[in-house]
Amino acid sequence: MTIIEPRQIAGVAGPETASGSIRRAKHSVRIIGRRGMGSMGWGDGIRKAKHPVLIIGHRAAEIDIDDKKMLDYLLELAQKGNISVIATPHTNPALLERDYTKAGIMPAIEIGHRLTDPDWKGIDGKGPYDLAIFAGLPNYMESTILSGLKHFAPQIRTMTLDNTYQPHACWSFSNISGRDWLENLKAIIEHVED
Amino acid sequence: MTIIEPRQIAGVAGPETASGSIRRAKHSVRIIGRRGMGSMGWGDGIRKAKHPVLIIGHRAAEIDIDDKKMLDYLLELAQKGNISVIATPHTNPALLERDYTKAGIMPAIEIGHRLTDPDWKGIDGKGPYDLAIFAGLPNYMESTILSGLKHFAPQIRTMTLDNTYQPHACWSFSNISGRDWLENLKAIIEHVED
Amino acid sequence: MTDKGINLKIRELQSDIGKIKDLEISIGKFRQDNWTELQGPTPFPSMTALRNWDKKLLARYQPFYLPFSDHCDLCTYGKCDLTGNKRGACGINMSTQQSRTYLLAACIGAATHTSHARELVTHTIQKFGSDHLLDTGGLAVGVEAPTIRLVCGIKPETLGDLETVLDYLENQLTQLLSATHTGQEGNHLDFESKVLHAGMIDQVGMEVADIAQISVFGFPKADPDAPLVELGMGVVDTKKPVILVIGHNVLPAINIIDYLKDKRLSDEVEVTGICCTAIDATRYSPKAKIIGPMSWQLRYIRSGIPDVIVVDEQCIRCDSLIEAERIRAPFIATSEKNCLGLTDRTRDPADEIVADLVSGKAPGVLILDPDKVGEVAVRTACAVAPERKKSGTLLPSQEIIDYAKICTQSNMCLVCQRACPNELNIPESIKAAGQGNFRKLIDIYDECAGCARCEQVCPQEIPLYTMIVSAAAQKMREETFKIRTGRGAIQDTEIRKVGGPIVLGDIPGVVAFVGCSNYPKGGQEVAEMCMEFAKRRYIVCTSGCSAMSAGMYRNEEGKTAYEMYPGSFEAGGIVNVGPCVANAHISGAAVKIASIFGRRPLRGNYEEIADYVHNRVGAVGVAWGAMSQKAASIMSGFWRLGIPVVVGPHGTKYRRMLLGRADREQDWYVHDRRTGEKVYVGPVPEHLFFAAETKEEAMVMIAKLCMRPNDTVKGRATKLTHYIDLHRKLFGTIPDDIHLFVRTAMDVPVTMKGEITRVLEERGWKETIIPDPTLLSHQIIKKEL
Amino acid sequence: MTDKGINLKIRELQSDIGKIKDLEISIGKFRQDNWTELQGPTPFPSMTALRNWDKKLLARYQPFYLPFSDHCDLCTYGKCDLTGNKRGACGINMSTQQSRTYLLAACIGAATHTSHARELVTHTIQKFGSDHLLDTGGLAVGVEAPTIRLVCGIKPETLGDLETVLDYLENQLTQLLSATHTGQEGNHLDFESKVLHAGMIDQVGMEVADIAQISVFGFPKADPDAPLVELGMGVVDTKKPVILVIGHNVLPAINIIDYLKDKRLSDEVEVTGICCTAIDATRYSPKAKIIGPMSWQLRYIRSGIPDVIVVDEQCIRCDSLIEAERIRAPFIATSEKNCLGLTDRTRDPADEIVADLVSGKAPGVLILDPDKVGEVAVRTACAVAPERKKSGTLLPSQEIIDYAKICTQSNMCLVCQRACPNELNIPESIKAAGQGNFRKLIDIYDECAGCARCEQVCPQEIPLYTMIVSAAAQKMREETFKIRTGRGAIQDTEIRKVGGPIVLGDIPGVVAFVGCSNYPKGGQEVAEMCMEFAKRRYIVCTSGCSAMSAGMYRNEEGKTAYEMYPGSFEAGGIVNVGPCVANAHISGAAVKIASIFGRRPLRGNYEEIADYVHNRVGAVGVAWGAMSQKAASIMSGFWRLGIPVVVGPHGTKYRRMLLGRADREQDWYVHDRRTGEKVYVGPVPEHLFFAAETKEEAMVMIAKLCMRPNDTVKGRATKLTHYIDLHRKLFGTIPDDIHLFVRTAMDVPVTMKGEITRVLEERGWKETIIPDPTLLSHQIIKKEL
Ligand code: SF4
Ligand code: SF4
Ligand code: SF4
Ligand code: SF4
Ligand code: SF4
Ligand code: SF4
Ligand code: SF4
Ligand code: SF4
Repeated sequence: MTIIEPRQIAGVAGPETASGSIRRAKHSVRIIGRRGMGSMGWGDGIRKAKHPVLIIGHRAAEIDIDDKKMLDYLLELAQKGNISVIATPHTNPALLERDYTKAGIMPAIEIGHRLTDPDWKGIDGKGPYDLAIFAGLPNYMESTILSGLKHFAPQIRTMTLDNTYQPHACWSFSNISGRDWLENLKAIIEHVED
Repeated sequence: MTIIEPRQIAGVAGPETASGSIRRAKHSVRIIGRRGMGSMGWGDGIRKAKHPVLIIGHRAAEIDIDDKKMLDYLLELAQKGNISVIATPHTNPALLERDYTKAGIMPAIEIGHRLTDPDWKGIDGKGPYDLAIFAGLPNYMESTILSGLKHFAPQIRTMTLDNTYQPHACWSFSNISGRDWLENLKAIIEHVED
Repeated sequence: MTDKGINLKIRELQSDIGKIKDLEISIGKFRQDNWTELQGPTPFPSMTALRNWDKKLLARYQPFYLPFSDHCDLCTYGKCDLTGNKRGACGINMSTQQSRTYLLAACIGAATHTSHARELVTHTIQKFGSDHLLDTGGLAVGVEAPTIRLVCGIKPETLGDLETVLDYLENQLTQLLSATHTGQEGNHLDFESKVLHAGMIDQVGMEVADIAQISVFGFPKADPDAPLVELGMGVVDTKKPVILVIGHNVLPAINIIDYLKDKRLSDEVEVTGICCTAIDATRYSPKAKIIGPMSWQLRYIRSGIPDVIVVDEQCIRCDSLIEAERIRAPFIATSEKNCLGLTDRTRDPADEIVADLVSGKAPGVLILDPDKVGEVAVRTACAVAPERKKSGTLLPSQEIIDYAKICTQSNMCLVCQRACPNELNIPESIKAAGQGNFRKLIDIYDECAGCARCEQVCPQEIPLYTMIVSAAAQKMREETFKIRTGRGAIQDTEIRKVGGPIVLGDIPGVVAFVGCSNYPKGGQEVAEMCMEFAKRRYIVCTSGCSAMSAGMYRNEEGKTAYEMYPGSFEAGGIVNVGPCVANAHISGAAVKIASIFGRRPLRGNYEEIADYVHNRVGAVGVAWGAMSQKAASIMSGFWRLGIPVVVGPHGTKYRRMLLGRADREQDWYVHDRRTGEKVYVGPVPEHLFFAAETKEEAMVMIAKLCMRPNDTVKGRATKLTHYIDLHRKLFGTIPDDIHLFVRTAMDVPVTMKGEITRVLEERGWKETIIPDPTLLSHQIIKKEL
Repeated sequence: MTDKGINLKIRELQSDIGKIKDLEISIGKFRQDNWTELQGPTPFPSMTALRNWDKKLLARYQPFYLPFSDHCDLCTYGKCDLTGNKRGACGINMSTQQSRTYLLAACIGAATHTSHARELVTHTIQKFGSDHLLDTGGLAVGVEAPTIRLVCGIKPETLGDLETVLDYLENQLTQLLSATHTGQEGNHLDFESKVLHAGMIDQVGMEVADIAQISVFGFPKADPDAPLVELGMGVVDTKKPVILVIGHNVLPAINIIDYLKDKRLSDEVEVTGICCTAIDATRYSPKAKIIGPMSWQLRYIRSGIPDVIVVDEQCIRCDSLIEAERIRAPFIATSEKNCLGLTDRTRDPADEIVADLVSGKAPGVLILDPDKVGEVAVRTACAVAPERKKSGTLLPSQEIIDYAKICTQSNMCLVCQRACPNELNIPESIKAAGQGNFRKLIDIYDECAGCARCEQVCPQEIPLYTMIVSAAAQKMREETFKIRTGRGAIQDTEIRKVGGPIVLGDIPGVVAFVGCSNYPKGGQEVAEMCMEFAKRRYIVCTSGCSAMSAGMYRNEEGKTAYEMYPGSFEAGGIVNVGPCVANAHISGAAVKIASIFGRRPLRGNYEEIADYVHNRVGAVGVAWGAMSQKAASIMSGFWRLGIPVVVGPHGTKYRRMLLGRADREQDWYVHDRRTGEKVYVGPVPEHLFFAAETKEEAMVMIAKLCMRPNDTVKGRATKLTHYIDLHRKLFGTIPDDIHLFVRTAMDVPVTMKGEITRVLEERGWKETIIPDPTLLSHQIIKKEL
């Protein structure tokens, strides 16, 4: 059993935290969700969402996974899973480089705030989101925003795809190596397509 | 995997907590110790201690396990494992009822304080303790004292035999049922004898 | 602070307009002409002025830190992990962080009393004038403000004089608070010294508050025969309109009582109260009724009895407005400190406010002028009561049973129990309730702290707290007790009578039960302890929530503590000084013993007086359910005077104890004032801040902590008798540390001689002398030989 | 507080001793005879006096809470789990708890400035007399204390006048702090209102502090040409004895400088400083040198350069004494707030203290009289320097390599990185260092916040921080920069010149870079932002740590920001007002624009002025590395004036943002003062407290937040140009919310007409009018038709 600790050493959350373990084999990505989430797996979590949104921070364009950037995997996921994307403003240049122009642009803190409003119709105006997937924000900022959502957006499930454990999310990897991360991202991408 | 949560819902500790799982079979009592404790099992933890002490609070005389009191098991453990006992004052009448007069008597908070002094020779004057086993104190008071020791008595390992999870201890059960508790206590008692 | 007083003296002035001779104008200074006492060394002491005294205490009574959290998140460098004395990003370590956190709590507590005092003083000056004379007990109280005299070195005579004191307090609090900023104080013992300073400031603040209100509102003035008033939920005449006042600031309650008198409605409307406001209301009018301590808030509201709820400040549940709405009781908030998001209606006509409250258009209002509250509260209560009385809010038995049945404890749910501060076995009681047996639910009512956390967490959304209260409905109706209302200060004459016996040890001790109601097993334990010590002829004092709990229990004879024992400050008395701010009279009594009986100079002479109290006055504070930041500061004030405090097990959550080490002989030497010699006196008092696991442990510890180096042999023998007797009774054995407390053979209680002598022999006990004890080398009197 | 001023008038007095005619004595009152301005509605406002204004702001700018911890442990009922808006044992819920925590931080911050101000005022009164006139800029500054006038409704003329202001502040802080007690304020928005009150109190406190010290110490007085002084670790002449002063209270530093002057040693000894004390030391003597902001503390100490370390108060590492011992530098603590457990040597002869420090008998001392510090510090530095200079404290390359080799990162250790607030990749840099390549370690130096948490946690006990500093030794020596020292207030004449352009929008904005150095990627980003906005002819202000960071970067031409741009308050100026307390001059400038240019009455007229500032003055605060509780209170002061603040990503740890909702049209209506109509003005400014993810995001947001409803079409066009241009440059597209900011076709920047018009059409944009904007209905002027 891997002991799951928050990425930042003192990042102790509270009673309700994501918890569980992660396996290395394809297709077996599992982090037991936050209490109350049941044991829904990642792919299920995404597939069952009616209106998921992927929120991409600027670090996604900086961080290498294998020979690509984290951002590339995220865009692949968005496409395969048909997930709308909100990029934080400073992430946008990297999207444009990739000719990706479908993303909404909004600062992370504004996204967080609006998600707490159950009446917010989303950046696409298509109605409230029910799953917010975060990736590529500075770890500590992502953590505070996820905490805000945990407490004040009970109607939304949260997921993070960073390779660091975020106890405030419903689904989070533990602190995993680049290799594990790659395999698991790939597995999730495959799974949402299924 | 049992998710281990502090007994008191908001009893979130911090980065260093006891963690792990507990099995039901005899002889397989295992809670992985606090980080840095390695994977030493309970029995080992006790047997390898040079000068262990068992600190018994008044609730040990109140709580039933099976058809005996918790106190009875503790005294059995003390005897089999040749562990010196400090009872908190209000526990003493129950010891006297059982004709047990070997215990030192000292308030829990004084014990905690003295254990932080690496030069304290123990209530028996035989030299510093290296393992302090707590049982039968009010849960929250035991927790604060264990926290004090975690931070200020690095030279001492701590264990609790209550059926509630104490994240500040080196060894702790998770929040377990009376039946599991009984089996595990018995297993430990057997194991220290081995 | 610079001295802002102005003293203008003109011996002779000849000018165009005239000639002046011997004109003297003093402003902002106290007319202290008839106070001949010399100014001591530390009037208006700064944050470090008494640091040396603090260091002496802290060398003996070491902080034992019990971190409640492993990390710090006070600034954006955080969270920082401080486990195992790692340092945070600002360089702080765990012990320093814990002491900082305690200081923060003490500052909050002291600020609360001080700002409360400020409000009372400002209000009373507006009404009665700055020159209104202070009067806390007529001729019986010469030392009207022992703490102010001691700390500030002034002798306040009027309400206006108190303003200068408040300026000083606010100034010191600002400085103390600033020390908690990231990157300020870096040493835990210096933080602890600041904690003690905050405690002293707090005591002054409390004294200001209580002497101001006593002086103007006709409260009992140091009156041992303050009236016995009604206490408990059962004392309310629920047929009348019922007003509930909650909090600490009596001004709105007074206005309600005045309005009722004015309109000749006093007998038509019930004024009931919770927390200190309740005590003060009965000090103002014995017709007011006290429901109970803080932990009674929710049960009383859920009972549905109050028709209107008026809250002022401090210890008010943050969900009081929501709870009021639940029982459809109109709600009035009256304090700037607790506005609850309500619309400020202070300037609206009473008619409109009452109409809105009665119609439910406004579930609650904010009225910041206490003098407007009475009319609104009374008229609203009278208007809504008839309709409200028609429907109850408690659950009928069948509903309790039905709810109990949806509990999922069979799946090891138990989260209600895990959320309960006292780990009460709610699941079991719910199980029984499901079978129609409410006994266990009622038992929970007895030990319940009234926090409703169980109800908050139940995944089945079972209304657990309402069920507890409903099951205990009958019991609630039977809660009819008596309490002697707050008498205020201790008379000088009383001090003269008991000063000697206390200092010599003939009276075994003064035990003060103070503070909040976060009890481990309900309030009855407080009552039992009070009775036991009164029976043993200790002087027992009470205040605040503990004063109420002390009265909420009847002995075999069916009498409450206050009916059993007199209210005078004497052996076997049970002395309710009053609300939390009246705590100043308890420490003030210790100070007065030093001054009146011990004849030590008081004025600006803190260190010597504290040294006197610590070594001679066998007083112990007990805050069995200490919960709040005010309790944190109140206790700190006692510590700085060297008076030990015992708390219940929840008290460990204050994050640190101050513990002596009886086993370290070197810690227990004092100077003999007469000879200058260093003399071993044993661990007396052994601890300064001690958390007991159980009531029994507390009682034995209290008896032990009453010993002082100065005890005469007779006094020590008396104190030992109680210590050993309680130990034997409660723990079954005689204590194993008796040898530490016996100085000469004469100290040994005659009745226990055989036994004790055996112990002494076993332990290789040696006789020692009884000094004229002091911790201060400059207190040594060079003896002229 | 009642009015304690005394005004004694005697028209004629005939008595035994003589006759007086027309005697008038005023004490404690301000001689305001020549201030004809009418008193406004809220002089010395109470905690709730401005609650309605706060509610207006908070209705628009909703708190978004980001709990940093799921539980509360403020009292012994705790810990309480508040997850998902569960209520704690006291009934509090999560949002209320978060706002309470913020209030606590703001109180600590404001208390810190206020107590600092108190110390300065008390000290300067002792030295210069209560009647010493205030002078913050001679004739150039008519409105000497805009914030005091605005808030208190008085016009201070002397040092003594400031004492009454301080009494008020301390009183309010005590009340605010008391509101955080368990069971006081129960509503989060009322807590937020109190936060704003604390911020306002803080601004007054800062103003008091800075105008007092400016008035007596000959600091630059509103001087745009304040001297350029030296900045950086490389500017120290390490051959001389080096004194390091750290903190915020300049008194000991002044005494050091005076002593050096006195002894003609000014050129023989280096006086270097960190944090605000450093800025103030250079305001006193431009020979003093500024090392850098707070995050430079540890690196400078570890460099071994300082021979003596003198600390005063605030933002001083709690391990400063330990770190000083490590480099064997004698240590002097000088503040009651930070005694560090040291022996108080205040009353000992300097000779003895110096001897003990030099011999190492005392590694450190406490000296509480600033006037004694100079001699001790200088003599000690001179005595120890020769010996100290002989041995270095940094690690030679080989040792760095050796240490690097024991790193166990190959086992996925990584705890250093996990402990790092910025998650810097220390393991990788250590790996490279182990191979002799220090490049990555040096990169870490650039982004490092200097917290040493990495070093604290390394299980291999590798001295990581020393390694970083050692690797960067060469780089440190090259840190030679310039900073214009703190100029103090803004002149009335400057305000007259720029007031119009600002209010009309011709100057695109005033951007103030303030606060601490907890930067996400090092200080260079602050310098880059300053330069960018100065280049775009915004008015750029700086203060505190940010003022230093702004100077620690050279552009392509090798020039620092302060060398590139003038120090005057004008378009394209970079205006270092001074230390943290000088922040009051920045908000003061906004207030002065309302008063001097806008001709709005100032005296006790907070609401109207804030409404003016909020709707007309395009100012934005940027606290890129905001870390402390002082930063928390400073920001709150800006918010109450309606001025938005942008923080870096760490700023989310303040636990809540104040965010507007551009998508909710109903939130963005104002009254037109002229007509009384409600007019939609778009989301300007969109947020009140915003955390940006990156510098780029911050810059675009800053440009956007400078827009105000009152902008003229020309002004709006200018502001839009910068907003759109920055957005395009940094994010690659034009913003998708332009339509919200264009009111009439004339608002559209000519150069971008085509593009924008397209967007407007797409969005179905409609023209609206430009009102005379106000949020206050009572500000509507009934037009006479
Ligand atoms: S105050 Fe110190 S320990 Fe606490 S969070 Fe800030 S840097 Fe960390
Ligand atoms: S309300 Fe009573 S039973 Fe429920 S959690 Fe609180 S103390 Fe326990
Ligand atoms: S929390 Fe609710 S469901 Fe669970 S055991 Fe308690 S009462 Fe039953
Ligand atoms: S004793 Fe404690 S709970 Fe009771 S009123 Fe006083 S502070 Fe509040
Ligand atoms: S203040 Fe309230 S929420 Fe916090 S610990 Fe106390 S009871 Fe719980
Ligand atoms: S000292 Fe620098 S590198 Fe080390 S943890 Fe702190 S910020 Fe990171
Ligand atoms: S903490 Fe120490 S051992 Fe671990 S990776 Fe960092 S430098 Fe290496
Ligand atoms: S800006 Fe922040 S870190 Fe710097 S000195 Fe001021 S409060 Fe301290």
